[in-house]
Amino acid sequence: MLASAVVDNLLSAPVVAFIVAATFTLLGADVRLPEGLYGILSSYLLLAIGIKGGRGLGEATIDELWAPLLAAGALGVATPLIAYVLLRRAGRLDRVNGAGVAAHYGSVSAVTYTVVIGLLESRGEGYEAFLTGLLAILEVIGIVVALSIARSSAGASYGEAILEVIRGRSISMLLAGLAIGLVVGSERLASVDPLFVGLFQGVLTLFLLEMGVLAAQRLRNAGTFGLRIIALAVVIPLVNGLLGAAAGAAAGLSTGGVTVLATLAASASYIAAPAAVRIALPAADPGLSITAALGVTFPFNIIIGVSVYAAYAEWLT
Amino acid sequence: MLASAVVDNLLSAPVVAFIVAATFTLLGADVRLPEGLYGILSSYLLLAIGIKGGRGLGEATIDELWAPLLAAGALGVATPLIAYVLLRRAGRLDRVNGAGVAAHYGSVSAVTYTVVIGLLESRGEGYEAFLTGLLAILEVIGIVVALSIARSSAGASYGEAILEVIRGRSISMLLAGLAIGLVVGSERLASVDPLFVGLFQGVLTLFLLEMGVLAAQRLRNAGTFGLRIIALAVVIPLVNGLLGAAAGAAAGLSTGGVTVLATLAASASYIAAPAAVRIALPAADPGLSITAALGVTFPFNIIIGVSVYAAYAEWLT
Amino acid sequence: MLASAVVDNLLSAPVVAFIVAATFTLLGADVRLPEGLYGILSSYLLLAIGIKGGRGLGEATIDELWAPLLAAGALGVATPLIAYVLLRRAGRLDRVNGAGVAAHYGSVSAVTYTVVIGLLESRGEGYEAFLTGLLAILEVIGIVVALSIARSSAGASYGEAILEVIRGRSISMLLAGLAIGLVVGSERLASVDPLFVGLFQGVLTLFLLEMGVLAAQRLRNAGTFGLRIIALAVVIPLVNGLLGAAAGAAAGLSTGGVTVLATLAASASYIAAPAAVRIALPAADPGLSITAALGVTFPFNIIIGVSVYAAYAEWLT
Amino acid sequence: MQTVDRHLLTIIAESLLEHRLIDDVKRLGARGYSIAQVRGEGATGWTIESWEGQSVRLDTVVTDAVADAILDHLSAHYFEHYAVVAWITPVRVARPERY
Amino acid sequence: MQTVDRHLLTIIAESLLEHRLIDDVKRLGARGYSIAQVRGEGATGWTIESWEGQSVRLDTVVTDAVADAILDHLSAHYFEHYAVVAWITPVRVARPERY
Amino acid sequence: MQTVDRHLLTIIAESLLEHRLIDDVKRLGARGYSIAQVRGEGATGWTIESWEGQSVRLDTVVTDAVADAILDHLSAHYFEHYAVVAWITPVRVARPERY
Ligand SMILES: Nc1ncnc2c1ncn2[C@@H]1O[C@H](COP(=O)(O)O)[C@@H](O)[C@H]1O
Ligand SMILES: Nc1ncnc2c1ncn2[C@@H]1O[C@H](COP(=O)(O)O)[C@@H](O)[C@H]1O
Ligand SMILES: Nc1ncnc2c1ncn2[C@@H]1O[C@H](COP(=O)(O)O)[C@@H](O)[C@H]1O
Ligand code: NA
Ligand code: NA
Ligand code: NA
Repeated sequence: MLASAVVDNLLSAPVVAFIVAATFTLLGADVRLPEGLYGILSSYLLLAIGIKGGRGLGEATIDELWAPLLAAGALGVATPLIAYVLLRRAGRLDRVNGAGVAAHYGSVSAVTYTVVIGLLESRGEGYEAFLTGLLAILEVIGIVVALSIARSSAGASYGEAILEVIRGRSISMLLAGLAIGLVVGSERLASVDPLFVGLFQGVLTLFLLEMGVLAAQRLRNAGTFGLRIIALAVVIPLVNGLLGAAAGAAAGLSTGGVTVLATLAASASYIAAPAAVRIALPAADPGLSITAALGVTFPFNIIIGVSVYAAYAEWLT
Repeated sequence: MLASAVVDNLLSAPVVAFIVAATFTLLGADVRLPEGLYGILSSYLLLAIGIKGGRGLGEATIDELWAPLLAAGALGVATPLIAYVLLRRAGRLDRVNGAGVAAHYGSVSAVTYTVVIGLLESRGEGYEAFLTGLLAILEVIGIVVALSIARSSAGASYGEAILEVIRGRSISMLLAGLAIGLVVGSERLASVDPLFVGLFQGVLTLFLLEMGVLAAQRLRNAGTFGLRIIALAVVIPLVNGLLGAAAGAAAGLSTGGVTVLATLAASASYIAAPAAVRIALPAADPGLSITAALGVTFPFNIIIGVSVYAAYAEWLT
Repeated sequence: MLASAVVDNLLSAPVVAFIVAATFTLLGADVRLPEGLYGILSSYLLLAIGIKGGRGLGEATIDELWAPLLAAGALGVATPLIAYVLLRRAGRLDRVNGAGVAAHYGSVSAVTYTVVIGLLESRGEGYEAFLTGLLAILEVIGIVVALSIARSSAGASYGEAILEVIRGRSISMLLAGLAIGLVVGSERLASVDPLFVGLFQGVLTLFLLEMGVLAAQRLRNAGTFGLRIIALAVVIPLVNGLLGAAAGAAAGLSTGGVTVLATLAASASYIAAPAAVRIALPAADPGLSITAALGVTFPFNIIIGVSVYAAYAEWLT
Repeated sequence: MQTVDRHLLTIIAESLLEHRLIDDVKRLGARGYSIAQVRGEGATGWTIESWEGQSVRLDTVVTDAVADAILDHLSAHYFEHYAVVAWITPVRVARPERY
Repeated sequence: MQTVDRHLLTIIAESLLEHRLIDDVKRLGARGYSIAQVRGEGATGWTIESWEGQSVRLDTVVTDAVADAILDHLSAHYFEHYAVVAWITPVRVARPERY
Repeated sequence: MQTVDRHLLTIIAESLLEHRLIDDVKRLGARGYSIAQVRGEGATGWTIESWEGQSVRLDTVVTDAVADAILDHLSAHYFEHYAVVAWITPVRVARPERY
């Protein structure tokens, strides 16, 4: 089961594109997409994910929603704290850098989310469509909690940082998509499906090509930060993913839904969190977080992690 | 009938995207698409509209064409004059600003056109496909007429302004599309339909998301220009739309065709006209025109107006 | 046969777009796509071509591959040499400029390749899918050979120029696509087909619209370089195309495959070669090569040439 | 390296004026120029970073006399009605014959 | 053309700071500014041309006093923790009342 | 604010040279640089705003000696065959140790 999930995921076009791009980059070949495309692709993905989630939300009842919502809230608090403790103890980071990196692990990665969704769909496994809504919530809480740890040192810019996250493009696009999906409804959305559904996997493949380049560039620097941090960038997602699976199972989600929630808990943000941390904790080293979250955790999650979280889910439901 | 058209239009993906984006923007959230995408989307829309029109034109006979052509010519002259008179009398604008704003209302908005087409198609209502050709004609005449009013003050740059409109990207793209559609023909166009037809509504949705942001930004400034101008930005389209419907009916167009022509007459340009007016009438305040055309008339038209013009058409045919 | 191929090709959407854009540009109308789109479209095309080729390569056996590979190698050596001799003798260019222009004719144009593929597919004619792999090989060899001619004068930057070609975006994207297509395989690629297959002809049409503008701009300058060069920009492809057809027939390719190889041999690079020549032979006039390759050979090939090469193939197989 | 004094004239203007400004500076004696995309705010109430296009920044290295002539021209034709700003910086260049 | 001396303050900063810098220079007396996209390298080990956004270049023509005030502010609030670089160039402008 | 005099060297070059120029200026002593996209016209008949890529503008604040060394290098290696233009502006900076 785990092996077959690993293979299914490993051979999917987006993941292969990621690996090919990372390999090419490490070999010195230039496969960067033209400037400007990165922003376009990520906006598209966030909107498309949002629309899909809004569609799902429209069909969900309050009864189905409250337990997963509670689970997401709890994960939003627990995952950055776990990351913080591990980073301070095992990673020997100081308070500011510990909190800074923890904010990345407390928040989530929308692209990792889309990879796990792709895996589930290719395996014909269902999941609760409203989970996308939790994506937006989890993205914020984890950052707030982590920044609160170092709050005293942060001063006036704390509130500003939170606002930056909430109003920033990453969450706003997701919420705009949710609103559009919810209001327009499945039937009327059919006219835009060729763009937002039909092209989704293709655009994700292009995006992961670019991410492969960026991750490889980060990975090259990883050496400077020491083995401890690299190891933690694998351990933290495995721990948080297990917690996420447990929370999802407790909330009564389906096996697919548990896989998704586990992946969200395990994933690390590299869009919303860096900006927020840079504002609230300017003394934190941004290279450290990005290298861990983007250079190590992100590849680990999309290549191997998602299959592990699927196994967690299998086991717990 | 009117109520159901309003609902059909209001709940379509493009219009919902527009409203969501405007709301988010007014609330301070950032849903702007990345820089550069605006130009890409608008070029795509102009080309795709053109191709569609060229296809339609290829199937039309001269007999069908002359009356609508005449109607369009008459509207090109009448609508900017009506706008000018209203803006000077009721709006108390001076000659230069009156002519400047009138040029916007004399010209047309291609995006408003696509919204009404979308409404007709979602309701299964036919229309004369060659009307797109009139789009290009109407876009130019209205500007020429309005600038002529203030011509004496314009001097040497008058001709330059007209050339700017005709050679500018907005009309050139539309005409290039018309030429491609006409020459290639329906059958051979099948290979490019996935791009130019399949994705059309989706791209329009993205585009209206961006337009929602821009309109909201303009709307915020509307206060500075006074209530008179805001009111006229609703009255002028209602008047010009009625005239357009009458002209369309007189020209023997179908109900759908009348709706389209009425919408064109009612719509205000915010791409070709601003550039032309800026060149020919530098003393005119560009903020005034853009706020009226983009901040008030455009939202009014795509949210409510098109349904009113459909009702006009229903009534007159 | 030839006449019908000419018409089929001439009326295809991409070629019509090219001609319309060139005409508009010569008339002074602006149909340039927004800045930034050029790079996006060309990256897409290279990737999509690569993926398609990788898919084909995955289904080919070594037995089928070796002869065409040998043929491609021979063409990579012969075509730049033929171009060089013609340019020096008939074109009266000096050694450096002769080698510089020859590098463009020794290398290949991926877009010309896609046009011939489009023609074959619209005519329902098969071809060996693995030929895309040869595209990458031919792209490099021809440049290497041509630069070697002027090597002594090039000095240290020779190696740098070759590296620039191999690592540059043009070849890297193609190879990345090949790798993705090969590893993911036809079945799993279905999820990304709407993007990479469905939109292909449409994107090519957009791209050729832009190329029409660029070619027209170059064509305008063509006068400065004299009639000899313009004539050679038509003669060289006709000669090299014939050689390519002969090599393809000798390698046992199908009629479609021979057409493709002939077209590759006839086509001139305007992406990889200019950059390489600029580095290795800075004294060569870049305007000369680009005007010949992009202003004359490219339009000639996509409008008429491909049909001639199809006739060559018909005749030799 | 031997250098001579020249003037760098920098013009920021709404992008609509791009072609006209290029013609102007060439006609008034500039032998080259560079253009970049910028956005900004200034005295014009209406931000010229319009929703349609950005502003352009034109830099041209010229002689003292040419710089003055262009500035005079800007002042006569654009300063009143258009969003245009310009400044002159003293610079040193090699190859005096080129500017 | 009659010109007066002013100072051009150029700031290069990670794009995250864009809005804050705009607020700062306006509050400290700048009457206009222009912003362009740039990328680069400097003392910060981590290239600020991050994978997310580029850096911004802010140019503002101001009086001597305002240039100094802004530079002081940058030094107090950004120089330590952010990738920010700034320099001042002497320039001449027409229309002194605008800067 | 205490400032010291430095030189701003601005180079405009066809984008092909970007990587080489970056290596050059760093090797010759620049501690940082900024790059922007530009387009333009100059002495080269063939507009370097080629259809493929635009030109780049590289700005680097350096000491007098470094500015001269880079200018010498440009003159020796690029001025003849490539579309390259450069000028030097006097500037003032805080934090002298950084440049
Ligand atoms: N003091 C200034 N320093 C730098 N750029 C300026 C300044 N004032 C205006 N600008 C630029 O010039 C454009 C037009 O300015 P204005 O004509 O003052 O509206 C603005 O959008 C800015 O990009
Ligand atoms: N000496 C310099 N000259 C020009 N730009 C510089 C210089 N040093 C740094 N920069 C720019 O300022 C940004 C931040 O620099 P830093 O704070 O030194 O990392 C860099 O990414 C460059 O874009
Ligand atoms: N006088 C000038 N002032 C500003 N930029 C220039 C000047 N001359 C040339 N350039 C820029 O440098 C590039 C190369 O110039 P050139 O080597 O003269 O062709 C041009 O494309 C312009 O972008
Ligand atoms: Na997480
Ligand atoms: Na109108
Ligand atoms: Na060739």
